Amino acid sequence: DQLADVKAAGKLELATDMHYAPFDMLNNGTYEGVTKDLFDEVAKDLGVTPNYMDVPWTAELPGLEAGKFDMVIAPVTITPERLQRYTFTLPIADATVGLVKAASNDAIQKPEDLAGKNVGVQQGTAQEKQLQAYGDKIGGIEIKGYGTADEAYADLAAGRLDAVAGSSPNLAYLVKNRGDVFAPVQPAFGAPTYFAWVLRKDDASKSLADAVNQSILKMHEDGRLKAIQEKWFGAATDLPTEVPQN
Amino acid sequence: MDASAVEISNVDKFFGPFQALKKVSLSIPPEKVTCLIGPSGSGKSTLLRCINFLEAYDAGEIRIDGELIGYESPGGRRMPARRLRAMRRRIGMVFQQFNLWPHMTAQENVAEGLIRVRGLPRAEAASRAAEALRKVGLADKMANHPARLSGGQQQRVAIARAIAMEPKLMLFDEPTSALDPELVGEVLTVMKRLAAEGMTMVVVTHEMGFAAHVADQVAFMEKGEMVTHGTAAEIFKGASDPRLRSFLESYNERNAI
Amino acid sequence: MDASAVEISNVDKFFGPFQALKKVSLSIPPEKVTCLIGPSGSGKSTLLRCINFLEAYDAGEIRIDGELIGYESPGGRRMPARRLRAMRRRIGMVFQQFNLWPHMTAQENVAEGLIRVRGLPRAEAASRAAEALRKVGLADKMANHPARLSGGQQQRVAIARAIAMEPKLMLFDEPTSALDPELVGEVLTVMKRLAAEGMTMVVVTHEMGFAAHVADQVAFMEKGEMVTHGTAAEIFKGASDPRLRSFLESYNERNAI
Amino acid sequence: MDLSLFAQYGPLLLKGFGVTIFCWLVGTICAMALGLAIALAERYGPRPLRWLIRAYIEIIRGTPFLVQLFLLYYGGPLVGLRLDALPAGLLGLTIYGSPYFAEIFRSGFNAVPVGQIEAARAIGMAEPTILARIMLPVALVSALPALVNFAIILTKETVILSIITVPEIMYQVNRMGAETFAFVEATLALALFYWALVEVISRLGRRLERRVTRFMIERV
Amino acid sequence: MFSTATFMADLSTLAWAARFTLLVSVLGIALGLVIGALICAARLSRNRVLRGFAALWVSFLRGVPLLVQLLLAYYLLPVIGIDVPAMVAAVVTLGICASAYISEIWRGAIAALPPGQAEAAEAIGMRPRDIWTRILLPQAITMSLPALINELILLVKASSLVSVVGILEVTRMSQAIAGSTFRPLEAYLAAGCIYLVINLCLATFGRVLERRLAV
Ligand SMILES: Nc1ncnc2c1ncn2[C@@H]1O[C@H](COP(=O)(O)OP(=O)(O)OP(=O)(O)O)[C@@H](O)[C@H]1O
Ligand SMILES: Nc1ncnc2c1ncn2[C@@H]1O[C@H](COP(=O)(O)OP(=O)(O)OP(=O)(O)O)[C@@H](O)[C@H]1O
Ligand SMILES: [Mg+2]
Ligand SMILES: [Mg+2]
Repeated sequence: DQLADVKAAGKLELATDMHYAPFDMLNNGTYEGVTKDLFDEVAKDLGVTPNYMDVPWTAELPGLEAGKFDMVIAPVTITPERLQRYTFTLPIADATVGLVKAASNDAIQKPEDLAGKNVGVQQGTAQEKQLQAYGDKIGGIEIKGYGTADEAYADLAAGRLDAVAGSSPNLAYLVKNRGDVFAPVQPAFGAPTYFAWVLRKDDASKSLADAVNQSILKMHEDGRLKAIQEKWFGAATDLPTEVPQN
Repeated sequence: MDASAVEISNVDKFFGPFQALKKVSLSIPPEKVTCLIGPSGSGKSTLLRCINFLEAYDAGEIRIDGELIGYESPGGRRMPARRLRAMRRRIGMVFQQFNLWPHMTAQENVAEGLIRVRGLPRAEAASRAAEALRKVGLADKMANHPARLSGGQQQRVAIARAIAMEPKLMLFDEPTSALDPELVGEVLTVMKRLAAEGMTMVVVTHEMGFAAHVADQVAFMEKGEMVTHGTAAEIFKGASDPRLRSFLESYNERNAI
Repeated sequence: MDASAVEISNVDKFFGPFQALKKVSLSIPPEKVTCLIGPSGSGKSTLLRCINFLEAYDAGEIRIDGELIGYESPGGRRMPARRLRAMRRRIGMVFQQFNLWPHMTAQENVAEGLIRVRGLPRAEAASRAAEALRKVGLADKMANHPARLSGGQQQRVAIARAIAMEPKLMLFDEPTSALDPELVGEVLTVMKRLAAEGMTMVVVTHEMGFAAHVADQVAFMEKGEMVTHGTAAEIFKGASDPRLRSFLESYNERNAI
Repeated sequence: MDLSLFAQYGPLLLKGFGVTIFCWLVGTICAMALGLAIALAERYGPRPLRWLIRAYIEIIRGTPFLVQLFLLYYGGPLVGLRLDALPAGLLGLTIYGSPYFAEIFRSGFNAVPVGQIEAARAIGMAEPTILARIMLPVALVSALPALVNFAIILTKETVILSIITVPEIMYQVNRMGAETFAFVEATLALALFYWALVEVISRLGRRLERRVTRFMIERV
Repeated sequence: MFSTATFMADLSTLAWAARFTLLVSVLGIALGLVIGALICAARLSRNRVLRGFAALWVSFLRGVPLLVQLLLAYYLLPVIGIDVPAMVAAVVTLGICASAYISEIWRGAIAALPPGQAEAAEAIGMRPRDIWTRILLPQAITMSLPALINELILLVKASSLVSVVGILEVTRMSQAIAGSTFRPLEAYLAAGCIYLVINLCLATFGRVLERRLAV
């Protein structure tokens, strides 16, 4: 039973990819962001000390399966396929697709203007799938996949792309920081999707997942969740209180 | 038992299809100088290299002080490296191409074996090396690397390196080829002294004058065969073998200046 | 003008602080054999290497057929590589350490220069190389790489390689050190023929008998200095210089077998 | 382990292999040629050129390929250099590999005994001929294992091309991993591919080695 | 566009992360040199088994990407009960991987040595260990120093891969900075500078050594 083990050890081993602002980032070598604020609270509720480890995304899920950490707290978009392989916690943030363009580009005013244009996206993400679907709807978008969102932003700045699609919170933070270069394309499109945390899909993990979910629910109720959202995103969005299955 | 320092019997050596030694036999008496003479390519260097098993012979036997070298038994498996090493410690060699270690100075070249093989302390090895180099007239070149030595100087370092190890059996492959007449005389003196002190020597040489002066026994090889051997006098004065005679004639023609 | 094939005047050569050549002067007559003799380390090889400018001399002049080698003017800038190369094409050299090219067979070693420098077609170069090797008795070793040749065989390849280029001036650095008496005699014959055909030769040698037989002029060096020079008879019979006399004595003592 | 994934992603992965092999081949050949040119320029060039080359070697060799490629592809447009992903990747590989090859060639030339070069000079052979006929063949004996080493390292550096969206193997493996979360399977596919590629290269290397050392006597 | 202030800030942050890069690469290099020498000796030994083992070692370690080796060492070995701290896994994996490349470089250099070098040592009965450490390796190292320094520099840069076991070294840190400041050019340039400094030290050391060892 993982919860019992964790409580006995008094600490939680947590893996995250610390360059996904504003969720996880390193500021002068110190870890901070939405995830940390949230999980600090969760850990308090559980009565254990969190140990945050910076692990590249590709190593996180294998490491989780190898038992090197208890949880992956990098925000992962919930999708039906992924639900078959892992246990997800309750949503911790909105992951709906948004778009940014170069601030100097006046040709694009709304998502529909992107028909036939080059749009970058982090490859293999839920956002990519939605962008594809959207492209089919408006008559074709040239989609270019990147290893990480950072490279897509860099290519947008370099002028090879007309826009970049990504999760709304991430893009909002980008625009907040580099408004000189990037501007949002409103409104967002696609079905609402959510970020959550990931555990192993076995019976032993269930207890820990439940405990974490309890804690998230508590934060829903006492307003801590809202406060953290406002701190980082400037506004709060409503999140479902059970794990969405699609 | 066997009184020979080295007993070579029926040794064959092949390089691929080419037979470099053909049933070579020779007894090398202890504490004496044996000179190997013969035309270029006759297998002298190869035979010398078989004696300390740098070249593995293909058939026959070579015994050092009665002990078979290289193999467990005649025609058997290779002997363990450790035992081969122990035998080689009693054998010194001066190579035709010198084979000095280019990354060491003359002094270090000589001291290296004393330190690593004889286990002498560094300081003592260095002073013995200096002494050995002084004897061959290289007192002022001890700190030179081989690349900064003349041909004859390199050859003298090679000689000093071998002699400093004080082996019981010494193999010289043309030890005077790069030396001027004065030095040849000195090397000759050194050899006579070493022989008197009890060292057995096998010397490959092209200088018949040198062989005549230094050798107790002379062996003549041709085309991988041991043609004849005998005392220096027998070989140089009363040569009966026609091949040996024609070999020597060309020398006698020219040796007077 | 100057009738010398090589005119060496006041040449100095330093290796760092060590002076290997001290104001060396020597005229080398054309179509004659000049032998350089002297103790080991006296600077013979260095002088030879200065003649084809493999070693840059520090002061003095060396002229080949009246043309200064290596420098634009005495003490001036280096001459262009192209002109140096053109001069070297007329000069052949046999090295003390042979310096064969290890990745080429004996035949290829000889043919290489004919193809690349003389511009002969491959087939002709190969047949000339084979011919040259046959002359030095290596007909059956033409396909061997140097690592598979005996010392004397390597030296003969080096000689064949130099002679095949048909230079006007040939520099030999101890061309017979690894050769047996029979071969020494043959090389001597070859040299005499080449001289008769008009080649100028400079030969460093330790074999006084050889020098006495082949040399038109003999020059004696010691400690980087040109001590004396003259005809073979003058040097070997009527030696007046005490250093030369003591040098030769040790040879005469031993040369008879 | 889910083997059906390989059926699903197989064609994509194979395409990635193809791109990787293409990039590696072109990049290695160009880098080797440039490296040889650099080594020669450093050996024979005038002094100021030698300093320039030294600086080039140390700067390119001293910085990660990731950084170079990022600057070239994403930073290039800022200074007016706009390249497509593939040409940028090939150019990047060539530049990145050249100093390493240059140093390996320098190493190899060091190992050629001067006497052999002098023997060629003494008969008036021109320097380019000496290089081609004497120095390179002899240098290869010592340098070939290092050349093969670095060619193998370059096969792995090509994965960095994925950051500029060249659809090579890593790019496809990342895609497979991201879409299915089957990182273990994807990594396994990557490892198998590399082992096969490297094995082929090493075998070729050994065969070449036997050729260039033919003239030596074996002592075992 | 380019922000010098960000660049300088990044530089100071990265300088701090450089200690991990340094630690991992220095220890990895030391280990790689020692194991590399042993593997090279095994590869050239008369013993068939040793030779086969060394060949397999080189083939495996060159064949499998370092990234995969690290993942294996850290995430898969625990499955069979070998669980080591990240730092140890990183250093050992890096050193072992480097040994394969280093041994090949030395093998080439030793192949080019005249056989007489070793023979002269064998003839006086020197032990193989001394022949290696006193005669063969010194010459091989001198001869192949530029290629060896190449390899060590590559090792320093390859140390960036140890981030997969959770060590926050320079490259990883620069990616983190790029991800939070959205100024990747500055971050990567700064990372490039840090590597350049480390590698320049290595290269200079190599050149000095080269000049020293030249005879
Ligand atoms: N590794 C080898 N492979 C093939 N043939 C070889 C090899 N080593 C030597 N030989 C041949 O064996 C014969 C004997 O060589 P060896 O070196 O013993 O001659 P040598 O009597 O010492 O001659 P020299 O007086 O010229 O040194 C030569 O014909 C040579 O070509
Ligand atoms: N590169 C060098 N650096 C320093 N000293 C050198 C160098 N080359 C030669 N020497 C020294 O110069 C002197 C002359 O050398 P050289 O090779 O000309 O002698 P040599 O007359 O040919 O002797 P030998 O008959 O022994 O070949 C020797 O004392 C040697 O130590
Ligand atoms: Mg011989
Ligand atoms: Mg000399």
